[in-house]
Amino acid sequence: MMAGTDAGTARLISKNGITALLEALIGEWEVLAPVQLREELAFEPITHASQAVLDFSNTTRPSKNAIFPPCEVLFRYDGQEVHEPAFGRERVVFAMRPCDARSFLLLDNVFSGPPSQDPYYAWRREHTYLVGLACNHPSSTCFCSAVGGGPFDMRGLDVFLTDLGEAYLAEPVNARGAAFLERWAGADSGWYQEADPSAFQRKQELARQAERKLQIGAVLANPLVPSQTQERLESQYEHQLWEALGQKCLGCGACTYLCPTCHCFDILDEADDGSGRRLRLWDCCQFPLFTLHTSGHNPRPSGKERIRQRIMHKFRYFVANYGEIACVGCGRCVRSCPVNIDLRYVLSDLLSDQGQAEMTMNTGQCG
Amino acid sequence: MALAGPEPESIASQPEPVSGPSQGGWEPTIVAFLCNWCSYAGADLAGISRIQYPANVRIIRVPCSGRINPLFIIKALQTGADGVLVSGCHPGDCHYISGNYYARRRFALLKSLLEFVGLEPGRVHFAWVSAAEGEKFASLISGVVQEVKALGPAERLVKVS
Amino acid sequence: MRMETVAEVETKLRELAGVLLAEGKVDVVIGYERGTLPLRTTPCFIREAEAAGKLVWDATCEHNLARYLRSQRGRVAIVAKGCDARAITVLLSERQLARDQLFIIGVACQGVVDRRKVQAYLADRELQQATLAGAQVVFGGEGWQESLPLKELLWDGCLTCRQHTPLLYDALIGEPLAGDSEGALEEYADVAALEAMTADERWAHFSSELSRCLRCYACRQACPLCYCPECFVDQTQPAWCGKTDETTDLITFHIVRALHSAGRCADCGACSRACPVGIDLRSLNRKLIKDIKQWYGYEAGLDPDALAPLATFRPDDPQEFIE
Amino acid sequence: MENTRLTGSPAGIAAVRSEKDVRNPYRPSPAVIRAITVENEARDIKTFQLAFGDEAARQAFQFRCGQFAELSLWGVGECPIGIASSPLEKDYVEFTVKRMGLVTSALHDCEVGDVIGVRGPYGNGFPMSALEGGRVVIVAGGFAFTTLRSLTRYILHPQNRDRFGELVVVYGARNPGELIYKQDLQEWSRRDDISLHVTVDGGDAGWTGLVGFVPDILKRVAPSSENAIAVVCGPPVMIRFCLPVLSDLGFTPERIYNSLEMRMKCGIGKCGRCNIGDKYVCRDGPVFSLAELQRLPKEY
Repeated sequence: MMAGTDAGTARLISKNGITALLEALIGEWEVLAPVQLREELAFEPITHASQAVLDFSNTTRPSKNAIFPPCEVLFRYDGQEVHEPAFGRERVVFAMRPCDARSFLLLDNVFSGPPSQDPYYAWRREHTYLVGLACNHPSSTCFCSAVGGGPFDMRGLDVFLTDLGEAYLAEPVNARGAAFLERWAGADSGWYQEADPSAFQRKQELARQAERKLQIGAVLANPLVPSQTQERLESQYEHQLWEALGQKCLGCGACTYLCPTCHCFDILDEADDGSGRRLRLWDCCQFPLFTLHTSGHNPRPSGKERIRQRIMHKFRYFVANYGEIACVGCGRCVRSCPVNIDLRYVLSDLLSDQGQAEMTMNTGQCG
Repeated sequence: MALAGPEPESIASQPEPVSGPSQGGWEPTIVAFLCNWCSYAGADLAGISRIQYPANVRIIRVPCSGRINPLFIIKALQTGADGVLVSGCHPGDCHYISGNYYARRRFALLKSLLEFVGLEPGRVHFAWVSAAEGEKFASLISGVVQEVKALGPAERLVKVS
Repeated sequence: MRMETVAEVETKLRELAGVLLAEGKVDVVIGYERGTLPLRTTPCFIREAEAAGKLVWDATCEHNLARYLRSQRGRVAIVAKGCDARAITVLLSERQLARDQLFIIGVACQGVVDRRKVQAYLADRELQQATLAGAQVVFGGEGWQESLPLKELLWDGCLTCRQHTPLLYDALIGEPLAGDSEGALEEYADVAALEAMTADERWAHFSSELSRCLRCYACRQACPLCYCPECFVDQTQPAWCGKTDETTDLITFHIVRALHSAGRCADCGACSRACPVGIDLRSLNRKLIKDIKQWYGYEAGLDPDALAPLATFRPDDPQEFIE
Repeated sequence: MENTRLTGSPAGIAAVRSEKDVRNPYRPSPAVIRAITVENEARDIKTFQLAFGDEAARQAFQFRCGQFAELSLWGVGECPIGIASSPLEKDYVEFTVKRMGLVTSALHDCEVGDVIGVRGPYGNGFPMSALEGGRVVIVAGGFAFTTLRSLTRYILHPQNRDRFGELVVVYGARNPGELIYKQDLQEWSRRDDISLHVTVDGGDAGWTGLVGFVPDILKRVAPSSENAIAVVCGPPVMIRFCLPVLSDLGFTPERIYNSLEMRMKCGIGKCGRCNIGDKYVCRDGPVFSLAELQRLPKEY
C-alpha cells in the first residue's frame, strides 16, 4: 500500500469535518450519497449531510446507476424537430465502495471503446466525481479480491477515504481527485488536518484486516486469472450445470438490475400524437424478449441458454473482447437471487479441475 | 389526445371542448365505453330527443360491457382522460345474456383496487343505462362531468411521455 | 402427544422421496436443499433415490415450488406447504397440470421466516450463521450470538394462515396442525389500515413504495400463477404499460399484475419475498382477496372444482358502485 | 429542467458535442422517401429509396455491400435493415423491408415524400478483397436477397466487373409472386457475364422458369469451387440444406460466407443483445464465414 499517492497530498478530515464538507458540496453540486430508502440503502441526491449513511456494508443498488441510469431520455422530438436532453450539474458520488468504482473502468471498455463513444455515458463519466470509502468490514458474500479487486483498491476513484475511526484519511487518486480535495478540503477549509505517517500505518493495518476477513471461508480461494477463466469456460459450454441452473433460475432480472457491470440496454420510443421521446432503458439477458426475433425464432429459448449467456458473457466473452472479467465481486447477485443461485459456487464448480462430474450442493442438480 | 382503441364515433356533431387554462374555464375530458345494445342506444335517444348534455364525453362503442378489458380503462387514464365512464345494459337485459354480469364483478374489483391505490373516487364511473333511458344518460353524463370537474385535471396514473 | 420435531419431519420427507424415486413412482422430486447463505434454502430437483438425503425441511423453505410444475415433463413429486398446495389447486382448476402426473408431498408448516424481519432486527450487524432450534432461531456473527423466538420472525402471512396443514396432498408429512383460528388476528388488519387512509395518503404510500421497483419482474417470475406466454408488459401493439422507471408505469404494472391474480392468488407471499428491494407487494393482492371474500364468499385454491370468481357470477352480486 | 428522477441527472449532450464534437451515434439522419416499389404479390415486401436530407449526412453514409443501417421512425422505434442498393449508386440508398413488426409495419404505411431517419452504416459487410479475382457464387432465398442484390449490382457495374471472375446467382422463392427485384432479374438474365438461375418452390400457370428448392437447383447448377467463394443468405432451413451441397462441391468452410439475422438495437456493439459467443453480429458481423460460425456457439 502506498503511503500517499503521487497525485497530491493526502489529508485527514475529522468525522464532523466530513459533515461540513458535505454541506459545502451540497451548496453547489448534486451530491449522491448512500441514503436509507425504506427497505434499502441506495445512492440518492441528498439535501443535507445528515441524510448520508457512511457506516454501511454496501448499497442495494450499485453506484453504476449514477453514470448509466436505468432509464434515460436520448432524444425528445416534436414532429421532425429533434433535440437532445438539457445540461446537468457537476455531481459527486460520495462514499462509494471500491468494487463499484472498478465497475466504471469495466463499463468504460463498452461505452467509451470503438467503434463509437457513447456521449450520454461520456458526459456523466466526465462530470461525476467518484469519492470512494474503503471497505473496513467486507461482508461474507463479498469476493472482490477473487476477481482482481480489493477492499482498499483505489482504481477508478478520484478520491479515496478511509475511516480510521476518529477521522477519515482522504487520499487523492488522480489529478482530478487532488483538485477536488484542494477545493473542498483545502488547507483553509477548517476541516483539514495534516496526515501524519501513523495515519497511513493505521490504514495499512485496516487494509490487512479487511483482506484477511475476505479470505476466511472464501468460496473462490485463489483469484481468477481472466485469460485462464476464459480458456476454462471455453470447454464448459455443454456442462450439465447449465441444465440444472436453467431449471432452477426463475428468469427474473434481480441479479442483472443490481449488478454494477451489467450494461445491456434497450432503445424504445414513447409518443403521444406527434411529440414524444426516445428512451434508453436497461435490459436483461434473462428475459426471452432480449433475443426474440420478429420471426418468432429465439436463439436463446430457455433459462439454460440465458443463464449460461450471463456467466459466459462476464467471465469469457468480455475477457475475449476487453481482456478483463466483467465482475467486481460485490456479491449483490448472490444476496438478491430469490432462489439463492450463488455465483461463487457456480464459478467454483465450473472452474474446479474435477471437470464436469463433480457437483457441489448449491446447484441442485444431483447424481 | 390519441386514444387507444377505435376512433370514437360521435353521435351528434360534438363541438371541440375548449380546454381553458384557468380552473373555472377548464373542461374535463371524459371517455365513455358504451355497450352497443343499451347504453349507446340510450345516448342515441338522448341525442334524437334533443336532450342537452355536456360535450366533454368521447364515446367508444363496444359490443358489450363484458368486452371492456380493465386495461382499456387504465390506458384511457394514462393517455389523459380526466374521467372514465363504462355503461352497459341493466342486469338481465344483456344482448349476450351474461356479459354485464361478468363485467360487474370485474368492474367492482377494478374500481376497488384503483381507489385502494389512491385514484380519487369519482374518476371512474360504472352505470347501467338501457336503450330507453335517454334522460338518465344525459343526467349521468352531467353528473360525471361535474364530479370530475370538481376533482380537477387528472394527475394520477397519467403517462407523460 | 409430543409435538413432532422439525427434524423428524425432515427424515420422513427424505424417506418418502427415496421410496418414490426408488420405486419409479415419480421421475423427479422438487424440494428444498440447504442454501449457501444463512437462513436460506434453495429449490432442488432430485432424480436419484440416493440423493434424497439432500432434502431439507424447516422454516426457511420459503419458495412456492408450484412455480416449477408447468415446465416439468413426466411424473413429478413436489414438497408443498399449505399455501403452495392452494396454488397447485388453482393451477389444477385452470387445467394447467394433470393431477395424475402429480404426487403432492404435503408438509405441516408452522410458517416461514421473513428474512426482512431478521435484517431489520440485526440492523447493520452481519448475519454469518443461523440455525433453527425448535421454536427458537439462533443466529450469530462476528463475536456475537443471540436467539429469538421463531414466532417473532415469521412471515406476516403465516401469522394468520388457516392452512398450516395443506388441503390437497397425496401424502402428508408431519402431524396436522390446526390453522390459526378466525379471531387470532383480524385477518385483513393490514388491508383495513390502508383502507382507512385517505386517497391522497394511499397514493403517496403506494407511489413511494412502488417507485423503488426495479422492473426486474422477480415478483412475476416467482409467482406460480403468472404463466402467460406473453405478459401484457411485453406487448407493444398496443403498449399497455410503459417500460420506464417512472412511478406511473410502475404503479400501472403492479395494479394490472394484481388484477390478473384476482380470485386466483393464494397469498403465499412468494412475490414479496422475491423482491430484491423489499417492496410490500402483497397489499394489492390482499385487497382483492378481501373484496372477493367479502362480496363473493370465495377464497382461491381451496376447491379444485370451484369456478374462479371472475369466471362466474350471481344475479344478486353486490352493485352499490353502479350508478 | 429535465425531470431528474427519470434520468438521474440529464446528459448535457449539447455540451459534449461542443467539447469534443462527438457525433451522437444514436442520432439518425433525416432522409426523404423518394420512391417505394412493392416487390411481391402479397404486397408485404417494399423497397424504399431514400435520399438524405443534408449533403453532409449523404457524404458521411459511405457503405460497403453487406452492411446494414438502423431505420428510425420517431414515435415508433428503429429496426436494422440490410442496404439493398449498390455503394456506387450515390444519390440514394435503398432498403427492402418486409412488414413484420411494429416499426416495419409503420414503415409500410409511409408514403413517398415522408421523412424517416437512417443511422449507420453498420456491420462488416462482405469480404470484398477476398471475393475479387475469383468466382462468386451467390445463393439467396426468399426476401433475404437484399444485401446480395447490392453485391450483385456492385460486381456487375462496368467499373468493377473485370475485377471479379464468373458470377453465379441462384435465387429462389416460394412462388413466382414472391420473387423480388423482378426488374433486376430481367436485366441480369439478358447479360452474358452473369449465370443467373431463378427458381420457385412451386410454379404457377405463367411460370416458365426453374421449379425446385434452391439447394436442389444449386446441386444441378453445380458451380465449380475452384478459386470460388459462396455467399449464402436465406431462411435457416434453406441454409441448412445448401451447406452440404456446397461442401460436396468442394467449398471449404473458409470460403462459404453467411449474413446472419439477429435482434439488434444499438447497432454499435454496446447494447449486448446480438452476441454469438464473444462476437457481436452488429459489430463483428453480420457476415461471418462458415469457419468462424463453426468456432462460435450454436446460438443464432
